[in-house]
Amino acid sequence: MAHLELKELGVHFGGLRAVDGLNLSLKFGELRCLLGPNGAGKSTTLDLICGKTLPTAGRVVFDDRDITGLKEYQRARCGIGRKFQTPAVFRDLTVCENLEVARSQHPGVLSALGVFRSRVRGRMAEVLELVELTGELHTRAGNLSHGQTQWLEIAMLLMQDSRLILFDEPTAGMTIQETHKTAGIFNALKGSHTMIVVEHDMGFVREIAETVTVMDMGTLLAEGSIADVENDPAVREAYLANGGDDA
Amino acid sequence: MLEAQALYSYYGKSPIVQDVSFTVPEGSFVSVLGRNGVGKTTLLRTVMGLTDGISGRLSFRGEDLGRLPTHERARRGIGYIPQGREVIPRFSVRENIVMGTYTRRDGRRDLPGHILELFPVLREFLDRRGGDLSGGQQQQLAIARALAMDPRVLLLDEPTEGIQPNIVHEIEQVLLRLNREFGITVVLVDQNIPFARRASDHFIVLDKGRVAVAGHGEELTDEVAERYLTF
Amino acid sequence: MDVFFNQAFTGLSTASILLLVALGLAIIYGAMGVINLAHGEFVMLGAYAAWFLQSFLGIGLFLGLPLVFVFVALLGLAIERGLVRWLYHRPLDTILATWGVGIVLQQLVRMIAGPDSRYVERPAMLDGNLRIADVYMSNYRIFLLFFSVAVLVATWYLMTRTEFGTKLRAVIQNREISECYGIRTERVYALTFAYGAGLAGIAGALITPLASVTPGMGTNLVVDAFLVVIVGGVGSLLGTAAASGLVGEATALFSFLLNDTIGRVAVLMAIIVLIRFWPQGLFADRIRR
Amino acid sequence: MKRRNFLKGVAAAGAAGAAGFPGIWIKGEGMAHAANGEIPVGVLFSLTGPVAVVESTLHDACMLAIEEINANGGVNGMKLRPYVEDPASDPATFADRVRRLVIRDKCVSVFGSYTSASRQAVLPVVEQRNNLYWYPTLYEGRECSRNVMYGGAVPNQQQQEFVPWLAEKFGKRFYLIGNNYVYPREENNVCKILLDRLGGEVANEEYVPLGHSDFGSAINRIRREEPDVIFCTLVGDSDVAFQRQLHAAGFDPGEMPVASLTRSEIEVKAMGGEAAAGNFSSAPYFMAHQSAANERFVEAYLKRYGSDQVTHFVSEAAYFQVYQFKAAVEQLARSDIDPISIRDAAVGLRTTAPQGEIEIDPNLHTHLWPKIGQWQSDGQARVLVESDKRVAPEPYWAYDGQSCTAEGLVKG
Amino acid sequence: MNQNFRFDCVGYALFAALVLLAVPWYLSFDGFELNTFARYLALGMVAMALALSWGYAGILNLGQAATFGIGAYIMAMHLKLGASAANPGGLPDFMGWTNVETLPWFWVPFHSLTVTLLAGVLLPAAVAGVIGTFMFRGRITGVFVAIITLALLVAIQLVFVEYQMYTGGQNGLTGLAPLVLAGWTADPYSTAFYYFVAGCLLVATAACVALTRSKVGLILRAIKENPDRVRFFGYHVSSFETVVFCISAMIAGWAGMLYVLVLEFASPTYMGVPFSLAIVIWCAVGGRNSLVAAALGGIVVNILEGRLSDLFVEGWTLFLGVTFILVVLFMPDGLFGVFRRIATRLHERLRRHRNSTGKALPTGAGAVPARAGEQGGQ
Repeated sequence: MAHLELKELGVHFGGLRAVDGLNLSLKFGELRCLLGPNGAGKSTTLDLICGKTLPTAGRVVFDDRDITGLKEYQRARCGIGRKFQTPAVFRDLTVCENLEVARSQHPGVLSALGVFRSRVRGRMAEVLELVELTGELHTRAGNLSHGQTQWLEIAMLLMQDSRLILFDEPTAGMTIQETHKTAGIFNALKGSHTMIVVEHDMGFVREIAETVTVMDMGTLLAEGSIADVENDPAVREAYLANGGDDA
Repeated sequence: MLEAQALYSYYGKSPIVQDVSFTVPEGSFVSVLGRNGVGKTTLLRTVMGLTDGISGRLSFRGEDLGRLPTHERARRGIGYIPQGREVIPRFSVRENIVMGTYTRRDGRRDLPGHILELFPVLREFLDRRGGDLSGGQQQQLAIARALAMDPRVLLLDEPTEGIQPNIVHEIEQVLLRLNREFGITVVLVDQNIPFARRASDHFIVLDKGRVAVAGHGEELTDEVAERYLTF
Repeated sequence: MDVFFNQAFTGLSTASILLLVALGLAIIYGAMGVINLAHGEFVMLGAYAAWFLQSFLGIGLFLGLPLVFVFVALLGLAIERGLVRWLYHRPLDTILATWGVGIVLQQLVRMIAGPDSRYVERPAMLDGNLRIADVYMSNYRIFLLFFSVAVLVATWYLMTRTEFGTKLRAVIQNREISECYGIRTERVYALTFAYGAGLAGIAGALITPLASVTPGMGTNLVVDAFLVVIVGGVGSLLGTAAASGLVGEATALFSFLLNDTIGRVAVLMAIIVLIRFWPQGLFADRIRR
Repeated sequence: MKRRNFLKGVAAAGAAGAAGFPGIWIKGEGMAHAANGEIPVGVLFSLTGPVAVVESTLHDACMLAIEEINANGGVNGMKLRPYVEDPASDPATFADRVRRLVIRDKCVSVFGSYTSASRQAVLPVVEQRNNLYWYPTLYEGRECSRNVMYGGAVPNQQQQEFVPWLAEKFGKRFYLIGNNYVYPREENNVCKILLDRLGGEVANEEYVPLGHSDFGSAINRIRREEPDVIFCTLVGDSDVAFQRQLHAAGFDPGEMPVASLTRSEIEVKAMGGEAAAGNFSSAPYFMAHQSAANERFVEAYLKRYGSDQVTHFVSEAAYFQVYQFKAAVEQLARSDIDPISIRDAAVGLRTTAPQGEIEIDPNLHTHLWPKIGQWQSDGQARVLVESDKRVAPEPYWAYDGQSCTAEGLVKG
Repeated sequence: MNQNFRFDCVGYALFAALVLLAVPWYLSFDGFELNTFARYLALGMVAMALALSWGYAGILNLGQAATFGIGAYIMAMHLKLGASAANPGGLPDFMGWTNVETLPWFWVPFHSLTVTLLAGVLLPAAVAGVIGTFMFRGRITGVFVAIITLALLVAIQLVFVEYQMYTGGQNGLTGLAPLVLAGWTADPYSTAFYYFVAGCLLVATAACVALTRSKVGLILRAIKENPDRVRFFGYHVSSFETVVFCISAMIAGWAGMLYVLVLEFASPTYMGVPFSLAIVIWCAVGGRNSLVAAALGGIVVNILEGRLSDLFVEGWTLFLGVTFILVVLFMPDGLFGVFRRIATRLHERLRRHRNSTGKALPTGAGAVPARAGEQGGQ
């Protein structure tokens, strides 16, 4: 039973076909890594799934429901969360406030009117512990280090508790230890959450990947285990030939 | 020719580059390496005067750069090719290149012929808008624009990022030619270790805003790469 | 039929005045994102400068124009150097600061030149009408029309065909890179602001034969001019011109069909709808970056 | 530098600054009216904002009269003490400033304002506090407050002779154009009644927003309608812009004159004599009026404020109202000086104004000398017709069965 | 945040004490002075309403005066009907002048005080709701919001002036009856009336503070910073923006009603561009990021204006203009920013003092909160 299905998805900006007839299918609880050279359409694919960009062709089916026409907030309510490439935390809000914003189980205006600041407990305490930000609870997010900001955004996605989470380069700017720990979290989330991870760090990919999808020029180039993909000549040509030799 | 001593550079109050010292000899090819977010880009921007403030000493051909505004630094012959190319999207290719000549002291505003020789593809597109070019072409345009100012040193920030492999190769060849044939000093920020190894006279590896290792090109060993550059 | 042409000419005439006033604003806003609420006061200063030249030095309107331009441009330069340049990174704050500037300029003029309204003589050669069948066109309005087009063309030439213009366009699109290529962006900004102010001054001088010169005369103009700039699209001279034409003709049409007040309301509503659906303006330059 | 209190103000600010925060509210000391041998009066004309163009001249005329009176020994040996406020052309500020004058400064009268809107804004305070407001401006009538001394003309005083005269000389087809507020509408109501009686017609009636300055469309309509007379109740900047554009469009006042109720020397000065020449205004006073009193007034005014200034029918009223006030107060004992006694003493008073000998009606309006003037290219009017008698003010002239009397509005 | 919260609470308490105790005492319960100050309070209230949308959600509404004016006219209509009861047909005098025969239908409901009070806040909210939905659904932001609201303001004012037979035109609505509220007649010069206005201001402040402290406030701040990101958490951004826009309009309408009671007339200048821009200025001077500061901004600027105009009858606007320029240049967060910086610094010093005498805490513990106060505005 597919949890998320992309059918012949395509979008073009002006003359450029950013994504072109992409088919993709994910099972519930699966972690999928999306690889490909820059400009291959990986981030655009995530944009299409979360609704930031509307496709010019094809359909997005989530939980057997066609969500192609839904707006981003509606998709978020369906259970799709997204982490952006450049950390998009709210810099003027404290860590705690960022997490409160992310906890969006009741996203309506009226229901939000009745909610006042609550104590740090339950899920929030857990998440803070996990990303080691407990001590920074009242720090303004803008004053966090780069790595901490990435963690905070991951924490926000955990607070949001979506069933499908899209990660765009989650480990950019992290130290080796942080990256390793992130991999641990991802592995723990497998099974209960479906995840799509766009990542360049092959070491990280190796730590977490089950199935890997490689894209190039907006289309699917190869799919399979990491070993399969690495030995695929087309992949080597398009991707690994460029940046792969320094990984 | 370009020298830094105990250089700190700030965004707001936080120092991004800390206690960095290096020397770039005239005519050399220097690679600056390091993981994402360690301050490589900031280092180049510091040289151009695009950060909020510095302390320590930064000099170019014996002249203190610290107090000079950015456009004066450009006039001293420092050509900067930023990350993401940043060609002017609504300018034609010609206008983009001519823009480089605004720093020239001789007041000439014509398209230097050797530039179009280096990048034949630009000759075809002279009247197209910069924003309509492909990534690789934009990168070539960005280099051409910097060359139009007749620079003494080129600062390049990840010129091969996100560019097709065949064009990457072309660009690398051009950089080598510029350095070897035209005698232009090159400071290159890049992730591509094999090329850095091949091309560089010197290399600097940054980590958390500080110089982790520095040395001659051949000293860029696998061990160094493993330690500071892989993930 | 003659009603139609008369009204169409009226619309064009309104448009030409709007264009004269809006052009300087469009340049300043397009180049720096500065919402200059003191623009109306620049117009007013231009009018007062023309009055001063005529009544104290005996210099006629046309001869005085270059002087008016230089005077208001210098004042604009001073304001840019002294105030506006500190606010480039806080665009909404420029609204407040320039509003303060407007108050100060109005009051200064009131204290120096007195609060009464002043009068500038129309050049005698532009008296009378051009009459084609039953269509009457006031010579002065015809002149204004051509003059505003000339100013538009001159500005367009300056922006696209001169080195200063190229530098300005470079700065608009990427300030940092321009700086890295030896362009003194501060100076480009200052000169642009001065030029925009100077244009406002010319606009002020030229509307004197059609309106009264008072310290508060600019206040009404600035709102309309702003709407024109936004409708036209930021940074597009052609857009500003087209939007002036559109607003001018629409005003003429609605005030003919309804009345001047409701006509203005209708135009405002139309502008609101335009901005809502085309916030980038009618002639925004769309490009992938 | 025309405004002379400026430096004084700076010094005062320094002093207040030194006194610190408590200086922000200076409280009235419960001072009785006319204490210390001074009679406190309010002077409430806008010195800033759009209406300042006219109101600053009213301020000047009013202050001139006060200075003259004080220089000549005051009123029964007491000096007038003017409290000057700047209501900045804004009705809300008018309301605020008149409170200061009436309540805080305990003025026995307030001289002020030009627009109907600002008069309306001060009325609640003046009426509740039973103070006296001296309003020098021509206005639309239909008002009968017992706390306002109306020094300007009401519609019947401006139009009764003017409209028939125009109809006879130029024709009976009028084009009515005015700013969009109560005064032009009311004047036009009166004009329509008069035209109706004469068998004339209205070609069109149109109103533009205050401050409107683009009359292209209106001029096209006028050209199409070809009326005999353009009957104009535009005020201030609108009037100036209208006349200048009409002139630029080449209209000939000999064939189609503009007949204005609002245009005075000050507007003509702003539009330039050339543009105004040949058109007509009806007013009780023109600067060029020949009389000894006017000669003195004009001479004193120009001497005080500069030879490039003009006097006009509102500033004349602002001037003579102070003398009316003086004449009324002179009849009162020192202990009786309060607004209502002043009002009662003023009724029936005759004083010599620059326009002629005027009289205060029991309904608190003024009997005036209507005149018809034709504008000349030197910016002055030539008085063509002069009423041979004082015309009584009838603020409800157009409304049968209503009249303003000493008891207030009487209906039936 | 805890420190900020404490700072805020002290601020609220001081503000309430100032308005309820210090001012009336300082003014010796003098009717005129209290009336003048009640006017400042009403103006402070509308400045606070603007801070709610501008400071918390980044919606710069240059047309705030429109909703203020609508509230004012609604109150004035009720009072005008009260004053016109004796006229034939209960027709307000100005309608008679413009030959209106019967009371227009949209005047009729305002005979009822309840309807008036409700409409005074709900109608502005409805107008804001319509225009807000229209704008925010199209993801209009920043300067475009400013321009649209400004254009709307001009249009609304023109309509009010044009339909003189229904609105009194340029003169506005004058000759009003006093408000009678549950048997109490509002005398604008009484101490009771002052407390009534002050009470309204404090209640409105409390309501707004509650709003900003609720999750809605939090989400609004998030929207101000990055609306796109908020959408991906499942929030319908435009409805949040519309709601705060409406609430801001309600407070403004409420302030408008009070303003009419204070000044005893309604004028179309209440919806004028100069007035609307003045509100923005008050907000900026006080500090747009704090409700109480914005209200104080409105009060302080108006005191200043009143005082300056007393001192320099002819040059006061000059000083006012210079003041604004200086505030914008040197106090981007308004007076509030200055106060907060001082408070933070004092707090720091206090804490350092305590730390050096008491048990040692890890060094640098104070570094982060110190910076929290210096965040920029937009």
